[in-house]
Amino acid sequence: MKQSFCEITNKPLDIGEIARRIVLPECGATVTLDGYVRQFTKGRETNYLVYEGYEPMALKEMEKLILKAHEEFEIANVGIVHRLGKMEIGETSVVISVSSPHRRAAFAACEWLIKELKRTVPIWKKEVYADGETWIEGDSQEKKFARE
Amino acid sequence: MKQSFCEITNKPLDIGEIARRIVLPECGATVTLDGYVRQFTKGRETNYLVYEGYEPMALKEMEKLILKAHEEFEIANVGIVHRLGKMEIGETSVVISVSSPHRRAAFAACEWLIKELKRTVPIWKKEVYADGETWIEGDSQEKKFARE
Amino acid sequence: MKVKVLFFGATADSVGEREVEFSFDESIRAETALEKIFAEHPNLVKNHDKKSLHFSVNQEYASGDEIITDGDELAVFTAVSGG
Amino acid sequence: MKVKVLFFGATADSVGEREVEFSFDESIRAETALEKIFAEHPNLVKNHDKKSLHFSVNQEYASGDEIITDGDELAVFTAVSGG
Repeated sequence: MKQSFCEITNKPLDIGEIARRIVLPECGATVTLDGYVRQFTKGRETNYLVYEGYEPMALKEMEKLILKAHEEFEIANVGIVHRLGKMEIGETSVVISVSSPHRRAAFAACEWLIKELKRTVPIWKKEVYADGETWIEGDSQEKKFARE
Repeated sequence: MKQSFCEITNKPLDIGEIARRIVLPECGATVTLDGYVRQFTKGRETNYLVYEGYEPMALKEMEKLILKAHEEFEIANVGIVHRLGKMEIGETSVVISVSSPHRRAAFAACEWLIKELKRTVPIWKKEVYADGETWIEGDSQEKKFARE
Repeated sequence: MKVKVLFFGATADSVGEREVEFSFDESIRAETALEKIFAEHPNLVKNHDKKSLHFSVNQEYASGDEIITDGDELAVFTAVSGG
Repeated sequence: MKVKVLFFGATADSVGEREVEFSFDESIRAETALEKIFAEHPNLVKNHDKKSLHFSVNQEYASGDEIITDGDELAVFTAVSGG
């Protein structure tokens, strides 16, 4: 827990560096998700992506996820780094690393964290195509402002 | 599939390099397991580990796992690298990376691969303590030579 | 009293601004503040399904019942799509 | 006919060698070959539960029914513990 961290950056991500930063002597496994720009989404070709974030709130929401992950899973540390700005095909937009004494908890926590990050952390992605661009809207309804 | 690989080496492993080697334009996520030397196992302190392998057979068994993973999961590529020799606390002994268009399959395949690797790939680990050493015996019975 | 309202991504494109200042006479409920923002920036409800918009007060997701006071930071945005 | 028998980790320690050569008069079943190896290296069955030992022929896990012929590569080892 004490080495857990979350960061937002405009620079390219070094996944090995992030993964190794959370290794502790009592751990034996780190599971890392490396999310990057896919060339085709539903058959349409993407030229590049632009990520924008509400940075202070995004960091707060990431911190909440880290706290909750430590409550729910037997893990040692979590590192989450999200990159913002323009990213080319294959470039990493997000890295989530989870270390634990045993690998099972690390797999479960890492998968849970990316699912929750995509649902709650205020960051948006714009897909830029040869003939236009679209801000992608997530499918989360859960955090919707409650009206009617 | 065409960029999948398995290797055995005596050198330190660079998990970022392994993870990025299997990225393809049609992929969006890579899940990487980094397995390393834990200081305490069942309360006993380990000074360092020594891994030994039956190299040609280990590579064959890893290739079988890669083929099977491609049959069972919707994944793009797999990279497996196991290090042999002496390893200090925190040093990486094995890296398994799986890339896929969508992350779910990559998580499932990576977790399956490490479980199967520990069951079938002929590599053994010796734990060296302050006051002795032990070759660790796996708990797999499944591949046992069938007698009686 | 004055509050700051932030827009991101699609809502920033709809409003044509990333940040606006809003004045209210007295403390109001978040839901009421949001309706005032919609009235001032009709493109928000023209370009987006109202129900699909998310709203935060001081960098926390808002339920609508929060009381908005001077200096608060509000934001209106579409469902997040990071990762 | 001659075959090579390899030992690793704990079985190499028990036998005191990593590789030995074995001669048979004629092709035999893998299970029979294994019993001859046990007879020649009694520490294998002294230090290990026979049932816990694994056996390979030409770098494939063996069932015991394989026919061993000249030049084959056998190996005897404990349950694997890599990863």
